[in-house]
Amino acid sequence: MSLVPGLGIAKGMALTLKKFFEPKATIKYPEVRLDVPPKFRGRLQLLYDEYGTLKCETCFQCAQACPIECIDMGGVDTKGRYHIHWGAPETYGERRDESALRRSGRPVPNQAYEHFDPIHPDALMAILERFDFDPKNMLHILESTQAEYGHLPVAALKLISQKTGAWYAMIYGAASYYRHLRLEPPSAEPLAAATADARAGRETTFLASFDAALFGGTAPGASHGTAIAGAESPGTAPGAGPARA
Amino acid sequence: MTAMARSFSRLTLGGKILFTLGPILFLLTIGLVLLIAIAGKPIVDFLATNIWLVRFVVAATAVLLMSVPTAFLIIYMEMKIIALMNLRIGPDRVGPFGSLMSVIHGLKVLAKEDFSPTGADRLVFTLAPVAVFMSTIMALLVLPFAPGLFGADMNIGLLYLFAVSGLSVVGLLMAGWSSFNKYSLLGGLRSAAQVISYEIPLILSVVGLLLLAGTMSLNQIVVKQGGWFWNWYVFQQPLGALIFFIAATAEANRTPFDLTEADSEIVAGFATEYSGMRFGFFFFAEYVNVFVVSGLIVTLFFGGWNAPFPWPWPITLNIDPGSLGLGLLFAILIVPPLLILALAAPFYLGRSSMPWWQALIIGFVLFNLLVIVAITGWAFVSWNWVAGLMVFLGKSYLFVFTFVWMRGTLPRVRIDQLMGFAWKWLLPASLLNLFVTALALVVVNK
Amino acid sequence: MDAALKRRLQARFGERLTAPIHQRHDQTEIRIGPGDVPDVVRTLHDEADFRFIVLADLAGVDTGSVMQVVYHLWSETSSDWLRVIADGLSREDPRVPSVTFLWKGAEWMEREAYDMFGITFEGNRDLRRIYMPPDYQSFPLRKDFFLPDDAARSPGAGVRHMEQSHTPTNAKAATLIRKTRA
Amino acid sequence: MTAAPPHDHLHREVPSDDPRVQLDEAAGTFEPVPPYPPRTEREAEFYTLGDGEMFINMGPQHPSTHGVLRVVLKLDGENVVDLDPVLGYLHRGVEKLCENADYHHTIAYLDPLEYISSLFCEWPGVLAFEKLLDVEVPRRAEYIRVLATELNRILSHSLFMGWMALDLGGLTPILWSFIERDEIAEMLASLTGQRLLFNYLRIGGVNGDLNHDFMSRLGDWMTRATTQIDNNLGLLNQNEIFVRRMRGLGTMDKETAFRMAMTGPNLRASGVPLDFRRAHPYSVFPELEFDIPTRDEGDCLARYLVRIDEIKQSLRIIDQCLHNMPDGPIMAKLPRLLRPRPGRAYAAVEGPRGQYAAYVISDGTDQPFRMRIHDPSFVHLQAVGTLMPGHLIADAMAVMASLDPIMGGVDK
Repeated sequence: MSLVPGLGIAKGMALTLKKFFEPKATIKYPEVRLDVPPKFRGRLQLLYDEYGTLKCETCFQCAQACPIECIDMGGVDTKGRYHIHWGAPETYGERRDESALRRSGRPVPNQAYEHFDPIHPDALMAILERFDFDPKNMLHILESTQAEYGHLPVAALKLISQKTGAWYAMIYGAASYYRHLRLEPPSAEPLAAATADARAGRETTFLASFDAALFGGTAPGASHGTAIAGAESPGTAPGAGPARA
Repeated sequence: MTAMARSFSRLTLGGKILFTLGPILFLLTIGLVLLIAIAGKPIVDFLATNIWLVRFVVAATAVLLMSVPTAFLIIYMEMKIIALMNLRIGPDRVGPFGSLMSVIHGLKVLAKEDFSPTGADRLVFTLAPVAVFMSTIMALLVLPFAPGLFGADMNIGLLYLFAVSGLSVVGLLMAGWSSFNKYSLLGGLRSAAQVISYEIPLILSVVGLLLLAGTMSLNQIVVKQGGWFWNWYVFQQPLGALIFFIAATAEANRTPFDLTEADSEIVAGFATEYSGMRFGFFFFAEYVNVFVVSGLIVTLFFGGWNAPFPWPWPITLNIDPGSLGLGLLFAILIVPPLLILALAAPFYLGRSSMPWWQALIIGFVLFNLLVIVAITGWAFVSWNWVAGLMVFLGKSYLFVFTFVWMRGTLPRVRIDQLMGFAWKWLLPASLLNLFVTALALVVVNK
Repeated sequence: MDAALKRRLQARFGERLTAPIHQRHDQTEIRIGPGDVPDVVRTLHDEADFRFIVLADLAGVDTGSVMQVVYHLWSETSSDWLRVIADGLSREDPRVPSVTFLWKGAEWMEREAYDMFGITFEGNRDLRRIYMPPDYQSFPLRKDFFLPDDAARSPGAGVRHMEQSHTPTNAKAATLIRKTRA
Repeated sequence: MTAAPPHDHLHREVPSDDPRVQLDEAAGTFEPVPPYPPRTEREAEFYTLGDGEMFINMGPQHPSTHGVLRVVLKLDGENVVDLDPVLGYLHRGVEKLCENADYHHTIAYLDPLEYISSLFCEWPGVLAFEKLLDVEVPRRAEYIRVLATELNRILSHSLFMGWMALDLGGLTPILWSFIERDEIAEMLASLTGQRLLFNYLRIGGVNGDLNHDFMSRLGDWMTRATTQIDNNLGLLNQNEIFVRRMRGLGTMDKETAFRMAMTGPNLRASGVPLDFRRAHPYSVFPELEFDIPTRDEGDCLARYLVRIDEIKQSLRIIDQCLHNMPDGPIMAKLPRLLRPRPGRAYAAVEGPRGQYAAYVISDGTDQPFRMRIHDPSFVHLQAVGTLMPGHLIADAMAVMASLDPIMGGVDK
């Protein structure tokens, strides 16, 4: 409070008059909309793929993860089967791994929370330039990348996502779907053991014979870069693939 | 009777209005014709001899009609200016820059249920808004808007004005008491205490001015401030003007003295239980009151309808349309279309995408604007009451802006601080002002 | 962990502790009988080598077999939170002396514990329900509380809400309101 | 327990037997007196009117009760003689809900307790779980936590400035502080994904690393925050009306503050430099430099100014966090299924209103056996019972606003 009575009031009046002429902070909502932040968690929505079918696999993981039980699903899945995965919520991670194992034959590391190592991007940039930064050539890009780095580092996937404009999730999905693509260096022993455990007996032999029948051993391996043998014998050293040539 | 009521209830809304108003209008017309036929001459004679009566009726009607647009304008100003000071945009949807928002508010208020709470004293509850509104309107009646443009030039105009504006507290008290709500009661009692306390410094601060002016007629006070702006009484009575401004703020229940409707303390004060048009009356009365107070400050201290300086080059327009003869008719017929075409042409030629009719509409609007400007300018120059009205309104709305600006800035004072300020500071200061003025007059006159 | 605090507590309240002093992370835990609460807490609050002047928290606990009242205290003299557990309150009629004589601010926390657990704090002069409706009959945070049954034992219809009248003259009207609502 | 007071002054004759008329009468004759006999001495004493006194019911819908608080005031004219706050209009039973959720899910329930300082509601819970589990939180995660919560503290305090002015009748400051708040909310939204209920802290770390969007917004804001806040505060801090109303209002001395179990800025305004960031350090606060602003007056103005000073200290802390931010992981390695050993843990953090604390009992299962949430708003609100009497209604509202209670936290 100042010594001169009324000075504080006068200062305040001057301040409001100054603000009177300043630009306004209002956002006229229906016409102008703010960008939602990339991490925004908004209203839940089921997505459709390009054929118009629901992408939801009815895995019920969302329903179990929802702490306030606003997601509640029941009934049939997209293939018309009554399918329910109901269990304790903490089995979420286990079942996710199980699902990944079922789909690709090996556990998929969860890298969402983990720190990842940087890579030297020059080689990757060269690969991307070769494929014209086109997300349609994603499989080729991934294969070349794996040939270059020995596996698919997370940093490389992120860079590919950034440069091609494809979503990280799609690239990750592609990388985890194809069995000849590796997300971790093939020298990792526990992984190898887990893979060997998972692809036990019948499946392994069936897949091996299937591959042999399909590709005839050589032709696709040469054109696609890394050898399928890399996936079948994961103990081999990185960079041993013939794709450098 | 029942059958009539039933068939009436089956009518549409338009039918109901027609069936109610039609016979009444018909009877009124017949009565009027009969009245003129039988007693036309004496009535006209009576009115001719008592022209003040006609003048009064016309003035009262004009003031009533004026009050609602004034309230709309001030409500819009309040919404918009406070919004801009808050770094908001404020109303911007209805009308240009949202200027019709307050009209929509008025319509909304009309459409709301006219509700009176159980336990309320219905008669007093209904009459309270009327009392408040009437006191405001009656105050508006004596304000000199322009030379010759006032409801009544009373020689006790100022006294009348204070008396009448003090009446509003009766209405507020009625509202507070009859609502059967403790918040309303607190609000009503607060307003009674506040308005009555601030009447005293309000009147005492003007007494010095009255000594200088020697009259209580508002018209005469304004006339005495004519000429250059240093003749305004604010330069002879600065302390009086300041006290008057503060006391008038309290009298009009404006921030920082808006204790009667302090929403963070007593919800809405006396108006808590009001809704619909009864609340609308309070609302209108409040904002018309702001205009009255601003007009009063302008009238008393800021020269009323006098411009700040006398216009040095008097213009006299000698337009005699009759001298054109038949040419006048041609001018009226030919000039507007040509002007419209001339105004529309640049738009049509300048923008290839614009269809001709749009260009014509633009030309028409521009032409109308031109004509309005021309007529206003002509009226401004030829009739001094137009100029006076504009000056008066301009000054008044400057003060309205100040009131709104204060509302946007200041917090509210407490009730004991309010009373203490009135009795401990404003009253002695106004007495001091009176004493000094009287002393100065005595010295100067000797 | 503040070993000195443990020694001091042991020396001062040795025979009153119903369990050995337990320390983990930055917390020291002592257990006393409910009757000892005023004395112990006053000592902890007043004596120069304790000076636990800040009441950080007061909570009721239902372990399933007994009731407890847990006080968390803070002092400048120690780097630990001191947890005083008044242990062994019977579940039928849990009673413990109030600490409002030291901390008037404990009043609402005790009201909350009463509301949620039914623990009676003797000496609290305003011990009534604070969150639940006044005629609520069960205690929601007890371990034997079963939602549909126990909530139904406290009929909302018995509460005359604030919109309804309370005067006997209006009893008929109140009944009418209840009927129209139902 | 005493017998019910007769309430004779409240009786009204009902003129008609028509139930509709009686309904009307019942609707019109409401007095805020409970319909049942008084349960305690205090209640009986309060609901007995003295000479010339009356009850006035304020809330749960009232413009200035900061939510759904209902206060029954006993008035003598405009002077508040006594008051009885009635809580429970927003009671959600969070403690009970937490007992039926697993440890990860509990965080989402803690979030909406105090909806303008959500991170501070999450933090004690997360800290207590980490103590139960003996988790070592990565340093980068700790720094991110401090950074985000200090932003939240500024958000909360700047809203307090606006509310304080609004309860004193000033229309403008609330909107200016909402502009300030909105910038921080957007910033935190880009960090956490939400604007209001962040749900950001996780057991053993945080949910998501600092990102480019957040950092650019923060950097942009930090360059002008000090001047902007000072500028906005210039409206009221020197205003004679404001200062005269706040000074000497609702004075609370040191002893009373301790007796009322106050913490946080309300305690520091009474001259006690007790800040749990220093007094009982957690996270990385021992490494950070900041002062603890205190005032000796203990009145509303002191409580207002202490919060202003805290904003400046928070800006300092954010600056240091940005400079010292280490590299590394943001989550500790934890199993997905958390089953802590049976035990008890208590954790408290210093929030914008005082001590936010959580007391967790684990019985070895994956759900907390008992989750006690201590909220400063709840404790501070009961101080109105000692601070309000003797003041006018207008001041009573100002006193309540100066304690800064949030009803979501009061009613849990």
